[in-house]
Amino acid sequence: MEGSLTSIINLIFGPQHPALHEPELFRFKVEGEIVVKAEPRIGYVHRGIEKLFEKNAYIKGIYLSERICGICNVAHTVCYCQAVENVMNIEPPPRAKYLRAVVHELNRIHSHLLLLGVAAEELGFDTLFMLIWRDRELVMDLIELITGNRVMSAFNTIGGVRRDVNAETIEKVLKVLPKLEERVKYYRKVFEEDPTIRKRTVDVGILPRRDAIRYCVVGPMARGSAVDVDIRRDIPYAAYDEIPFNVIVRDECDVWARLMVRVDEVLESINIVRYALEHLPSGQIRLPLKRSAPPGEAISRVEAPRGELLYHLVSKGGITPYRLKVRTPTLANLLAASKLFEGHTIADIPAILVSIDPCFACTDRVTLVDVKSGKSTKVSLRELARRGRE
Amino acid sequence: MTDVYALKKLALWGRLRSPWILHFNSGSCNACDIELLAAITPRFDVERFGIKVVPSPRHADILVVTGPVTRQAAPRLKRIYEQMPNPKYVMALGTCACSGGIFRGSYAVMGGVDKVIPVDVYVPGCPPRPEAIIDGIVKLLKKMEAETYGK
Amino acid sequence: MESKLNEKLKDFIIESGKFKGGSEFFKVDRGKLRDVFNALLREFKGEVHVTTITAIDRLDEKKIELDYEIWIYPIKKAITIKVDTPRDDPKVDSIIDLVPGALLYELEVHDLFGVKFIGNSYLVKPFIISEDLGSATPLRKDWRGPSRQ
Amino acid sequence: MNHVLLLILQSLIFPGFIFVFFLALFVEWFERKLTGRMENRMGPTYTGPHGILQPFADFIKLLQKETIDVVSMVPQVIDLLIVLALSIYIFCALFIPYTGNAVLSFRGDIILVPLLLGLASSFLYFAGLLTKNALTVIGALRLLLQVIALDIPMISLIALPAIFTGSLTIEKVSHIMPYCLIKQPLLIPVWLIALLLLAITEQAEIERNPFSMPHAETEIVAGYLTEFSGARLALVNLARDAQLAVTSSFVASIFIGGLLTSNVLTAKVINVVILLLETFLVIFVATEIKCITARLRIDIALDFFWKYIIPSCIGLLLLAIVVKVII
Repeated sequence: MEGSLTSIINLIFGPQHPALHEPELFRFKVEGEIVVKAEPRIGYVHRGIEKLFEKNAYIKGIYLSERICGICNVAHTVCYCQAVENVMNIEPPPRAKYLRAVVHELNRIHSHLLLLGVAAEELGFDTLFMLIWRDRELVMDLIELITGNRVMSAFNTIGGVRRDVNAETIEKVLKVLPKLEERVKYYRKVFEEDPTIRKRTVDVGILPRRDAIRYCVVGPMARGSAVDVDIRRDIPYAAYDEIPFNVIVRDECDVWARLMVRVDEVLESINIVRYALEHLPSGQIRLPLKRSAPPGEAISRVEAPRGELLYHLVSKGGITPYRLKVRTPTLANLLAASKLFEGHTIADIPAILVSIDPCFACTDRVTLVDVKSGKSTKVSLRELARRGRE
Repeated sequence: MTDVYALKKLALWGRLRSPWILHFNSGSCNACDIELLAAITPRFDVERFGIKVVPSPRHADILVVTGPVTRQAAPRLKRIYEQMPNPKYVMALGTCACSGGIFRGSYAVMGGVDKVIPVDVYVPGCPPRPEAIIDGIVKLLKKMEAETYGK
Repeated sequence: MESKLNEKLKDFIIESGKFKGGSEFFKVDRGKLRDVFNALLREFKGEVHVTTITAIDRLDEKKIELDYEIWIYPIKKAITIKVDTPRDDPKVDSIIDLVPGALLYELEVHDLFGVKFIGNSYLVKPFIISEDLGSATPLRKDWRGPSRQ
Repeated sequence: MNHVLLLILQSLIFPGFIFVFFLALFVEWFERKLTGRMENRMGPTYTGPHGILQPFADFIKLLQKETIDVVSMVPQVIDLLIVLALSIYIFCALFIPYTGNAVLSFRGDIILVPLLLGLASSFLYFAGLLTKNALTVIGALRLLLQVIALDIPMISLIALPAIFTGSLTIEKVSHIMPYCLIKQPLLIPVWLIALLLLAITEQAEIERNPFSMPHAETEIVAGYLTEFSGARLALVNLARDAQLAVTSSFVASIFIGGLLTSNVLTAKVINVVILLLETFLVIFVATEIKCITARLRIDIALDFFWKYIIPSCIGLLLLAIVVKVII
């Protein structure tokens, strides 16, 4: 009865919307303030990268993989290089592995801080956003110091890394880390205690563990739902088998838990960077480059900031891959996310959206072009979810 | 006569001192986007110059486009450009937005932003540093100034 | 653990091996895909994660290979289930009722390779592909790009 | 005749249009600068000394921009509503005793002014509503809910100074408020609690965090502002700044007050300075609160208002009456 009286408004988020820093479209059907249906529409950032990989030589692929996603670019290059190294049967030297871990973790810190800042902004807490981003600049400086660029690191290469660090650099990095740690601990306190943040995030967007497994979510989203999974520990790559660290798992299953997992992971990452730099083995940083690869298949998995990243490389010999499949974490989280929106209010949309840390640049690397987006090509994910449960 | 001139000068002053930007991602990898966002944060703080990132195309003076234009984003980009009130300017941020960059030749990418809408200033870089973004805006303001005095 | 998995799946496995770099794969018959997943889900109490479905267009063998990349939580192990399907009429059983999380991957493979998933009623073409490309399958090897205007 | 001319001059220049115009722009600068400093930024810096001319530059620029009429709009009505809202704010400024004497003043204006302020902001929302954008509709709905919840606490809080001083005229209240407190120290605790509640209620009244839901940027773009452009946007922005300025002045004059009653010119100048300082104190507090909180959800905010703020406001009112009777 009530449903027939209240009008349903179609609310469209995007592709240009302040809550989405990327052009994706979400179609929400809202009744009053309550979301009754959410339909994501991906594909705005699709650039046909998987096809491009097939045209480009292995060495060019590094730069292409880096540009799948600018935020987690190191995870992409690590994953790509590992896949190619596996096919080529080469093993990077230990120093390179440690350096990879260092830059990978710095990248994770920058990505998580970015997300936490954006989360604060979405919740309307601009001061926190500005302060977190101010302190993120410390990490950006470190990344620049080690790799030579703020964002695109171009650090990894097939068979090792491209730049070495010297004692002076290590000292500089180790000097900045305590400063960063202190700030992150402060933000942890803010996220833990601030009443307005807690009001907006606790018990919002609950994804129970069972659903998290059924909908195949990955990364901090899974770990926030008590799913104990971390590729760094489970299938160690780079130097992670030698570096001690904890996997953060929380069982609150809500938006707040997902944010807290990220805060704690930043602290873990700081420790990893510190450990790796203090125990950096000596030796060369890369092997001589091979141009072509023998036939073969390899799978490489990496724990990107947003979750498990998978590259599946098929080589038929020669200098270009036969097929390279990339599965990025956001695509895995999208289905569960669109289910989370239902029953929440419009004000919760940004909070939930930000808790999955959407990176559509990643998601769309495979999917295709679309000219008329308003068409009836959307699938109702709610129906799908319901069907899946039956 | 001098009054008109003074008014014109005041008008130009207002425009130069208050460039409001709207950000549109037409298929970027997020690197340029985060650098643009970093430009409004404390270390770079473009609000000092009166630059403000606005949420709605109706409020904006400068459209900052990042990323190569994908086929799917192209009509949207055009529509957003049309929604902006005159006088409006476009800034192509990053190598991809300037020329299509590394994605040039892909079946899903149209190329640079200038394939779809007219561009006033190009800021190359992958991604451009926040300083470069500020410099790009300054160049655009100089262009505005030259346009006014040229007429 | 490995032997246990082999044991459990031995009725279905046609071929098994290892990728370069370590992880294991099992090739199974196309018709038995759902049985494999049922067995896995039963064995591990539903804690099976489908990471993705990789489709590989093997043009010279005239088949499309689907690789179900699977992560098993209880034993923390990644495996790959390979299924072949003919290129001209690619069809395979859908698993979304068993693992709902596989939905987007099925849609993606359907869109890009034209593989039909029997039992998945949400397959729309084009899903994310543009209207003007229509029934194109752009990641197939013999697809030559959109016709030039 | 002279009287009428004076009134026209006053409503045009001081404390009317010109004064409100510059006060509003200055208030915007003050708020932006303060927010910037709170966020560890500089805020506007280069447009004029310390960026003080920034809002003026924004205004000038917006005036020159094209004003787009969306197909669904009724531009004439929207413009009318915006101009009406702006004139109401200026009209309200005439009731505020900037010099110690208000231009207009009658018994009961302490009730009229908040009413008019509420009316003006609803005019702005109606203007937004007329653009027929899904987002503006949601923004307007949220405002409506907020206004309903806000009325009772606002009125009961405003009644407090009136009860304290026994007067219903803003001018008179602003003169005797502090002396009233000094004479009857029992009222001071009541007054302090009232200030606390006022700080919360005013955040909602001026739609700042944690009650900025009606134009929450990350949720509904810019709420009712979304479709406005050019000169229309300039006027709406001005009206919003005027709202902040006039509301703060009003609150400052009745809750702090302390203006001199003398008719000498120096006393008048001192009064202007005092009241403006008090106004900026109010804005300062409001901005600080805005900077240290996240935005609440509308249902949480309403819950908060109905459950805590409204009962405590009414309770405080009763308490004030009791205290007053005892004294």
